Amino acid sequence: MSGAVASWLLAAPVALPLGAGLIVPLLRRGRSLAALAAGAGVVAAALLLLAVRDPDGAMELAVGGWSPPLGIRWRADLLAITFLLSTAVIALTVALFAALHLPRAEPALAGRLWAPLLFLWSALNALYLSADVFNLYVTLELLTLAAVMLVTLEGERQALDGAMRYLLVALAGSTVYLLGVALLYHATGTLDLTLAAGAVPGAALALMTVGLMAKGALFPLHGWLPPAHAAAPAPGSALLSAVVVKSAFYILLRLWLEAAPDEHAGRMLLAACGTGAVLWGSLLALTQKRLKLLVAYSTVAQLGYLLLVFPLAVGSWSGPAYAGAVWLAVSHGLAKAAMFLAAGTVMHALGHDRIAELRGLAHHAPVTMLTLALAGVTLMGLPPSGGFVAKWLLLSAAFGTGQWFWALVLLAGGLLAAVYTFRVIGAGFGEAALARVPRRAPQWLAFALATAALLAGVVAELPLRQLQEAAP
Amino acid sequence: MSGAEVPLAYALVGMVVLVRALYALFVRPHLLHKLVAGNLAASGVFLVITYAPDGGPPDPVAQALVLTGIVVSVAVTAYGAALLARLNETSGKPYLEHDHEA
Amino acid sequence: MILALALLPPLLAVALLAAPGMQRRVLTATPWLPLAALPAALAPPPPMELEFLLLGLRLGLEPWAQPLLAATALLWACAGWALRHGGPVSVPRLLAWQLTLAGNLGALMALDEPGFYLFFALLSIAAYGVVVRNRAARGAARTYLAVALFAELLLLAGLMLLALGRPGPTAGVLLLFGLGAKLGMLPLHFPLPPAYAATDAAGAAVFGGGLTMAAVAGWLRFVPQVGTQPELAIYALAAGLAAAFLGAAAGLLQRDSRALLAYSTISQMGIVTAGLGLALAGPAPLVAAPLALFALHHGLTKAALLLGTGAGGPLVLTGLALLSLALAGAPLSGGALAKAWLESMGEGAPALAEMAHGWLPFTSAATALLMARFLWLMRGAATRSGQRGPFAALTVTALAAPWLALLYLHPQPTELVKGWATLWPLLVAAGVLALAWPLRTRIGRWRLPPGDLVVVAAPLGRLLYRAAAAWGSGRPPRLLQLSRFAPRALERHLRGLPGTGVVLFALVLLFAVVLALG
Amino acid sequence: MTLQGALPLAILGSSLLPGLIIFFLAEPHRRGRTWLNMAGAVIKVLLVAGALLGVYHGATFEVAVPLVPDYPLLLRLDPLALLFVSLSAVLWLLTTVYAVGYLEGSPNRSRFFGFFSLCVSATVGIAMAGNLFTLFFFYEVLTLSTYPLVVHRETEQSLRAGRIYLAYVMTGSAVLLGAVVWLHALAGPFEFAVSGGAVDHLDAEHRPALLAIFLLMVGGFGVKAALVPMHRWLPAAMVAPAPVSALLHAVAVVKAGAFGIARTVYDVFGAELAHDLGGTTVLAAVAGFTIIYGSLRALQQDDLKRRLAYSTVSQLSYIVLGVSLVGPLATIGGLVHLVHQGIMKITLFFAAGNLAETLHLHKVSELDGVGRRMPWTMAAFTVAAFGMMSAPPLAGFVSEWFLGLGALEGDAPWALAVLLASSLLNAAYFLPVVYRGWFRPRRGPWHENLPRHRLETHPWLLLPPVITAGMVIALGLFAASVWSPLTWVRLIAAQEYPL
Repeated sequence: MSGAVASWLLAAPVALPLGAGLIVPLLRRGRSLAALAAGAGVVAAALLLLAVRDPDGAMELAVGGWSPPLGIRWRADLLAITFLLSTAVIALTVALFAALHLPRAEPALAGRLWAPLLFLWSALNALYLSADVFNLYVTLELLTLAAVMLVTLEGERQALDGAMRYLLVALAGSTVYLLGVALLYHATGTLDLTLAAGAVPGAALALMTVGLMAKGALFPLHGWLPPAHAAAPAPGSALLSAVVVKSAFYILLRLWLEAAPDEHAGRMLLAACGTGAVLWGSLLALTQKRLKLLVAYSTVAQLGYLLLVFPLAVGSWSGPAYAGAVWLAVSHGLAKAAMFLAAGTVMHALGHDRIAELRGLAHHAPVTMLTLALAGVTLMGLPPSGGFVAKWLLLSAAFGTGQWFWALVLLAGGLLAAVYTFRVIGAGFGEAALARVPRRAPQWLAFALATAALLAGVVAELPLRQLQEAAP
Repeated sequence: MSGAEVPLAYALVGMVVLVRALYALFVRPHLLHKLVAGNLAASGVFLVITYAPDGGPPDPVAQALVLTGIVVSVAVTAYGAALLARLNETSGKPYLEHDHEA
Repeated sequence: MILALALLPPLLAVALLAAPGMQRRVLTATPWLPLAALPAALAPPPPMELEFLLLGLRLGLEPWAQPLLAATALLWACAGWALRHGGPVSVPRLLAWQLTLAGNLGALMALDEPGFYLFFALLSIAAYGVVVRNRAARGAARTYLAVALFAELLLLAGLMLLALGRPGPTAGVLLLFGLGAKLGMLPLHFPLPPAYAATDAAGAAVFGGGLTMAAVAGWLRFVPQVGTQPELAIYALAAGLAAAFLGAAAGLLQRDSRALLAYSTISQMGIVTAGLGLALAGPAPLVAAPLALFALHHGLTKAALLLGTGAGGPLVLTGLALLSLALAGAPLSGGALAKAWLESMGEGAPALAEMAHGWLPFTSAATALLMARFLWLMRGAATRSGQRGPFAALTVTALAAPWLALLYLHPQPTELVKGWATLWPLLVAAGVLALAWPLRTRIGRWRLPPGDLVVVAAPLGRLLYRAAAAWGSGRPPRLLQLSRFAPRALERHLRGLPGTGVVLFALVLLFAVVLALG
Repeated sequence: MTLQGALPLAILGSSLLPGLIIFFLAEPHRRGRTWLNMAGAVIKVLLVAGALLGVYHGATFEVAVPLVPDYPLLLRLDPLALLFVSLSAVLWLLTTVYAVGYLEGSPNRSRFFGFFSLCVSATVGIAMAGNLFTLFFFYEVLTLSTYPLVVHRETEQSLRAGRIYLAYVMTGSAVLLGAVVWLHALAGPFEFAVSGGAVDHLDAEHRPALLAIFLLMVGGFGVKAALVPMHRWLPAAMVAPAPVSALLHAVAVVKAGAFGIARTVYDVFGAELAHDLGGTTVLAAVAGFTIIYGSLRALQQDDLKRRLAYSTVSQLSYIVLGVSLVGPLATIGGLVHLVHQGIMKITLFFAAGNLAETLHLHKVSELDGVGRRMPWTMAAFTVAAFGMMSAPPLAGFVSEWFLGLGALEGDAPWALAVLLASSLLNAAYFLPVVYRGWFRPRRGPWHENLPRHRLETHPWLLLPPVITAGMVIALGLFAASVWSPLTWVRLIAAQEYPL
């Protein structure tokens, strides 16, 4: 296919939401339609990218014709496309949910949501496509700004407080990351990860990693996440928990597996942090009294899983472990979005989200309960969910590389997830009236996401094969 | 820009500024301090970036980075200031909840 | 085919009992149902395979088993007759009756191990229902069932060993006790006297006649397969003789006529046990016929006696006297013939045989004394109409059948007719009686509770049951409640910016160090 | 797709599709729901019958759906699978009839029947699984789809039971998953071996690891098979409605555990290797202990369902014992008990359910004279109870006979002693029930729960136990006939132990 079309395809995922984000605030009505249209366009572009990608070698685009190192280069390899596509699916569904849910639940927000949401989306896509560390820095900053805006939407004290906390930690994190970039540049004279591969100095790697951990709320730098995610409106928290935090992981993946392939001790340390995240996050999820906080802490825990990939992706097992981790990220994204949307419905239906008082949901909002349950299945990593096949691959790698202790973490994490999920499910049973009976359509959207997370286990064979082949 | 040498001192100063600023960002209770400190920290990094041991021709990339970086950090700081203002008017005090007590 | 035919009537009766309103008719038919087994007994067909049934059921009759089957059928007919005229019968009891009958007939015909176990288990479990006819009978019935079930399991284990082709001392012991429980083999004898005493005449007749013949048949069919077992032989012999005399002695101290007869069963079956011991002692193949004949004679006689306890009246008393003499082995009686034939056993182990034969006459004497006591207890029994007919019929059968059986089983029956050898034990008994006569009142005061050991065993059993039921009934510990544990303080520090700062710096250093080293 | 492949999928779908449809059926659609259920159940039975015929004549039915690279979802109908499949199919049909009658007019029926069908599908999937991956896959689906049935009543007690159930079973599956993946890391992908083991080619230095894996797997399955000390969830789960206790906690779920153990021993490790490793010895010991322990605990329960539950705990280990006493006869005994125990126990639960539903009787001590009021129910109960005591000619006797022979054949007389002692204990806790029902008079009037029928209770409640009781008799009486489970199991044993 011709280069022009390719470059359009590459530009669309960034340009469409960005443009829409700029236009929407100016519109008087039909905002949601415009936003959804742009979203649909992104989905289409992502699908096309997947369709036309050639298995060996990635599609590239030098933005504005400038070539690296001065110019910006976008690159769409399988990893990027996978994240693009999953983000697109999630974001579009979330947008639909927002369009259907907010006008009734929180009319005040209905209009103000779109701009930050679309900027967020655009920044995310740019991040996925960026190939050099400085672009990544910029996109990360934009992403952070958009995310913080989403958090502030509710506008009351907790929201603003959480947002500010988020902003400051992110700021510190990005500064540290930028220092790492500087060191990398001085050491290698390049900013391109592929070009710098193998030559990344330890200090730079350390700084960039920690900076990213701060931005991605990776244990023990996760403290800002729960208040921020819990304070945002349902669609916002869905996007934040499902995709935004994973952007940091996405960069770590490229950084450690592509640019710094043989830093085993460091990978162990990352996995150690992951272990901490799994245990600590689950434990706190267990102790939460509010549903949204519980879900947020479960995000902290689930991000820990992802870090386990680093020591596992070695030798002949790098393929399976890599594929498993990516697939875990995807299916967790779907599930987590579903959970937060469901939490939104709960909020709307009960006027609160205190776990102890969820009675009656099973009767009056069965779809939402089912959504929480199915999403929970993915978090627990049980069949037939995508979480299961991902876990299967990671476990295989753990035993295959003789690192059974990471296997213990994976298994324990699943159990803890079961405990806190069923804490919620169990609370929903029993007869009680709801404050408001929620609308059906938004519930079905959340349900669709949860089902997608479940189906991600059934249709996994082909994508997993391709990911294994594309593994660095 | 002339190809003057940017000595290591710059970089070291940049480091110091960064560390000091970050310290302030984390420890100073007042949010304005925090924001300014964040901005300073970024500037510290820029100093590090511009470090060019051997004179030679100026490095356009480094300059591009710094310029972009400055834009970004200004944006962030500006947004932070706006947020601070809103927080201040809703809660009445320019501090974060639960931090810095005791 | 006619073998299977023998089993059909009782099973059909069971089916009919399920239908409402049929009970009356079934009870009326009860006396006739057993007679369907007579053709099989009199015109023995070749063994038949029902390989689709159970684990491949094999029915058949050894020559010695035919008379037993015939006798059993007649016995059940008379008992059924007595049952029908013995007052109201509850449906469960009638059901149990038919099942016991089916089990009894089947046990005599089943040649394969599982098949025999099937019918024997049916017999002994259903018999519980025959015993428990009212509240008073519950205790006795429970004791009987407990021991019966225990014995069943021993029997099952023994049969399994045989089926697996691993005969041996273990199998021998298991079979001996598994079946011996029905024969009052020591020390499993104690349920019988209370059971006899608790049930009615008809039920007791079934116990004293039907069950014993079935159990002996089992012994004769399966014990020989374990081969020569000297140690076992000694034990069986000793236990048998001990039972013979102790049983008689304990019986003398009874007040209840049926309990007394139960002890007499224990004593008489002791003789069979001893005979079996002789068979186990030597290499010579077991000659089943004499023991079978003895079982037949005892079964019918004992059943008749038990039916008599339900009838009463002077005529009945004479009948009882005749039967008692037969049981004591008076000349020309079935008992005499059977014992005479027993003398021929045990050429495998002459020494033991010598000893056993030496004791045999004295068992007769003991029995004679015991029966005297029985008649004494029965002397004033009230007449009960409707029970005389079955008693008379069974008495005639009991006196005649041994002769017919002998004619069928023995080449020269006349050899066994002995005069003095069978007479003197009775005279001894008469002498003892004469001597003891003055002391009769004093002796009369001595007494032993029916089922001696049961006074210990039953409470012990109850105790065990209670202990098992009470043990460890406390609730197990609950699961660890994770949600109790709330590490909120630490989390607050991680959330606060200062904490975050510390962690961030520490992490940078940590990673730098690790990456520098690794 | 060939017929060979289509049949397993059809057998799976015949319960899966109705279930999924029922979920989205509004509560009032009683007729539609019943119709769907019955249709699915009948179709399944027919399909299974066809499969039985096919396999009997040597046909092979197999289909693989790619899921994870190298680990397809493999459904295969071998004799062992069919043993379990046909059991589940037949009992599902009966239980559906029963459940329709039982849940007459109670809430959340769509949810109930939806998950019920899901459970059955999962069970069938477990049975047909052709490799460990598939087995675990459906094993977990079963775990999850059972929970809503346990908590169906939504009372505090039932929710607590649900928590306990999950705590035990999920831990078990975590252990299981670890073991399975570990095994695959050693041996690579493999299918269940037709005869002998699938991993016995591994060389000697893996022995310690293999033993560890064996014990972990058995432990994982053991939770569902309610091996002591992992049994506590089962009595707790008895708060579920009677149909659930009957089909799932007497047959499907617990059998899934026992079946998993059988697969592990026979088709993964191979009886020989499992024996050489010493794994089966440990297993046999645990099973023996469980048999006695369960019976003793059953003796203590006054609540009828709890008594039955502990009896299940004990009886299940008959199967495990049979599997772990390596040898053809023990295998026959264990596997045939898989069927026999299921049918006997479901009869008991049906009967108990009838007593509770019709007369509000839950305790053994309340049953005096109930035999006169509900003769058919009590008759069914009695038959099954005697079967449990392994009294001939009932199904239980056949199992015990072969288990006993197997114990002797394997030179484990202690196992025989355990079995016999357990029979005695079974008598000790079942006979009082029978005795009270038939021989004790009732004082005072009955607490009638249902509108009085011409029959002793709702016909849909009465039919299933009577049928299954009939099966208990028939399976014992005609054990030697060609179409008995025993014959089928002999076929399997011959496959595992080629002579």
